[in-house]
Amino acid sequence: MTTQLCADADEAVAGIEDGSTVLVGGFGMAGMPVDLIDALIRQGARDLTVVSNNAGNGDTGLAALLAKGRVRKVICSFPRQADSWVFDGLYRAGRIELEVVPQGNLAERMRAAGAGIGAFYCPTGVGTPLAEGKETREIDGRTYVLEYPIKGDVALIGAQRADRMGNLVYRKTARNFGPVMATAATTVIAQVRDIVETGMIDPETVVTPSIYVDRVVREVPAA
Amino acid sequence: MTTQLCADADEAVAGIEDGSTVLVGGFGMAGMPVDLIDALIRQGARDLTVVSNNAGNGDTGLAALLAKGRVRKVICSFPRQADSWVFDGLYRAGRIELEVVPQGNLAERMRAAGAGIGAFYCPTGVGTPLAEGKETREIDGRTYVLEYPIKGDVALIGAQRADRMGNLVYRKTARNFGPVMATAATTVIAQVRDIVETGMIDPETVVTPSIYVDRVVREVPAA
Amino acid sequence: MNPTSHFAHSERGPLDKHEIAALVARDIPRGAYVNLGIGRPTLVADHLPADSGVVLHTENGMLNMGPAAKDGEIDPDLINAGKIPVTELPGAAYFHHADSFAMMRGGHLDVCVLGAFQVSAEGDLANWHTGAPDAIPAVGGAMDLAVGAKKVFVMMTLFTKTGAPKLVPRCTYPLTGLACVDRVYTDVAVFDITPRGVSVSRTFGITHEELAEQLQVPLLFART
Amino acid sequence: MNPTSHFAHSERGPLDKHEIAALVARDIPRGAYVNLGIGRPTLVADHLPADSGVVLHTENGMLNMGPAAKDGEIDPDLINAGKIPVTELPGAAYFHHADSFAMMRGGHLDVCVLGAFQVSAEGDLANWHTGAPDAIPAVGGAMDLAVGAKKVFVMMTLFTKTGAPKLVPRCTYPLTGLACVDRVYTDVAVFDITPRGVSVSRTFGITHEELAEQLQVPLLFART
Repeated sequence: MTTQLCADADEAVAGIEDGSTVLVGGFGMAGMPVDLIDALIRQGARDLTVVSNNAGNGDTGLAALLAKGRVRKVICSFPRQADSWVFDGLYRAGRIELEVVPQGNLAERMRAAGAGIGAFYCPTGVGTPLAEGKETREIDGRTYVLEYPIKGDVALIGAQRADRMGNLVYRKTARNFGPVMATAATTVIAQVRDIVETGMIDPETVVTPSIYVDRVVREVPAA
Repeated sequence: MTTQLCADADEAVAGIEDGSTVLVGGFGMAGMPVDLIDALIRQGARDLTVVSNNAGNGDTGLAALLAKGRVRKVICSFPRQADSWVFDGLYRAGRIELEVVPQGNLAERMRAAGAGIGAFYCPTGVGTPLAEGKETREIDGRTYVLEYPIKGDVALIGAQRADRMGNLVYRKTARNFGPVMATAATTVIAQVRDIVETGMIDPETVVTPSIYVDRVVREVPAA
Repeated sequence: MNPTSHFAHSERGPLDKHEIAALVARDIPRGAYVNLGIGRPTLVADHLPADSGVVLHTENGMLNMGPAAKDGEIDPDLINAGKIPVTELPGAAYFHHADSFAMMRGGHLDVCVLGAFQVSAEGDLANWHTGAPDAIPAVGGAMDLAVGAKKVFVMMTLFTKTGAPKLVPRCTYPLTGLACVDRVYTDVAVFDITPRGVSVSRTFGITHEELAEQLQVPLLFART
Repeated sequence: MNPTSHFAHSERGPLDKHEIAALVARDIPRGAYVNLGIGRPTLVADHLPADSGVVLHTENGMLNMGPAAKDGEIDPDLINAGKIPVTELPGAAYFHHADSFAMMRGGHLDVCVLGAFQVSAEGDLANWHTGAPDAIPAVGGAMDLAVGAKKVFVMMTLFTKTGAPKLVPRCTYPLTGLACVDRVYTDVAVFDITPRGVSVSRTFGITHEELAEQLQVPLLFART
């Protein structure tokens, strides 16, 4: 349905419900939807499951959301970092659940959710603690683990540019999880640096077609 | 490994072996690697399995390859067309095998081959003759069919432009199966309209990265 | 979806294919992403208002497909799923086949409109194979379309040329998809496939009694 | 792969990390597509000849990554898997995470170079978790890299700081991948994991006898 152009990030995140699964794009700071995360902190939804590559850095962004006790569970590939003290503290205090997923499985499980695939046999992690208890199968002499989709209620992603219709392009390695998460959530909210008239993005270069994008907001330029 | 720039289509298809599975791109004439198919006819490999959306039209291209008795089996979504008399005749004479696959499963099964996925549960075709005998499973209340990858020994695809390194871009709906097949075959051979210096394709717009492309040949312009 | 919960009856005779297409077009919400199957469903595009904001998908890798190309506009690289030359509208996007069918299978299209040989009372669809033993099977994207869209609309005549009903208790033709059809638009009536049964929302030149008599499917009639 | 089938011995002492990186770099074929893991493997890039044609992959979505960005070149949108600002070379391509890991998992990379805590005689790899009960688990792309590339090279010192061997009969640390390592480059020797067993192709400042004595893994020595 028609993509909504929002006046600000608060309008963009309106209506996110308690208990939602929120996919959060970005790898490092590249592609991180900072304005949307800050707006989600103000918005107040709690008991969230956050799916993202990391589990927050320093005291801002995801870390600030975690620090406010709003996140019940984190699904990510790499929670432990030099500056992940907020997550570390909550985890050691038993106040947050963690599901560690190999980075490629994280991407592929969201891809499966977006593509209507019920489950898939994946070679990654076979024989490791992360596959313990999971169903396995030998196919053509190789062992695979059965992996299930990760679907979001909401995706918060960062992109370079949108047209008014909601088509998105990204910039360099800030692309990362954005295009995958955009396919995997019921409501997809994109923070972009620039909004242009429909027709101003070359149709050959669209990375996330407008069908996946529900709301777009222009990010607040750094002061 | 380094992409080979070939002098002509005959050099490009050299070495294709008898018994190979050949993925052939194109949907209708858009993206059809006509020069490569003609060269494959000259090259002589036989006992081929051809994977393509259709099973040849008129008396040229794939139909000509079929007419020469070089194809043992066709895996496709839509063999029967107004001008598919060559395939029709062979099929009714029991001289060619046919595996009909829903179009999206054809694409997804090749995608799985390229992505190292061992098998996947797909909702398409459940309860239909095309899923007969296949394993099914109920996941979250929905029934899925287990589908296996389709891997090619060779892919013949058409693209718009290559750089000398082998990065490819396509044009409009001629993109179709090309990018998927390029991931799913051991040797990928691309026919392009134009070869440019490396660096002349914007890295944001590359559709098939050079890693997937083994050989490139410039197509012979229509007379 | 626009509700069609109240019953509408017209005294005039059966609709022609253009009128059915117009009826479908009126039920497509503004801004919807829609795939129109090959054949009659393509006619729906002609009846969408210019400002509908409806975005057409073609499964061979494009969103915001425009109308069929006119003589001077034909581009062999720009065709629809029926292999007809088409045009591109501002805001279009191209993608490859796996991405295009992921979009369908993943439930991202709002509406898909398909033709049918038969639809069952439970919404099973048969539209790819007549079941003739000597027919060469060919499915294309029919099964993918049937399972993918949020709403699947069928457009068909209610009876075959020999008078056999195409809305049936159970399909006798090979299936395309199970319990996938939401609404059936025909020349004489519009049917909703609901958990409670088949509900008739409109008729054209046929009475309830005649309709009920000619179909072997129990019918619910919406309140007049 | 360049063969290293004949045995080479050097009288000089153990290699430092730069020398190990240079050794790995020499074994990477011209034009190969390569992923260099975070940490020491990154050093390999410094030892590739300028005309090697080697194309570096970073799993956060890029091929033909260039060297680390210098001061004036830093672009926050252009980082590697270790989140270090990098540069782009002509012929680069960007893609999203699912496509990037499909590229890895699908076996399209020629070589992947990884660090390790332990490698077993069968080529099992342990490089993501020390097994410390209070450690917060974090795997990143390690397991995906381990199973994906055509050849997996490991770079490590052969012994821990306390002198325990890291090439072991069976890994005691939690595994990253099963039977995935092809070759192990260490400061004192290079080992090939083969179906016949662990084969030593080069040593640096250590004799066969010393090596065999310090490892609990049976070793094959290539012919001198």
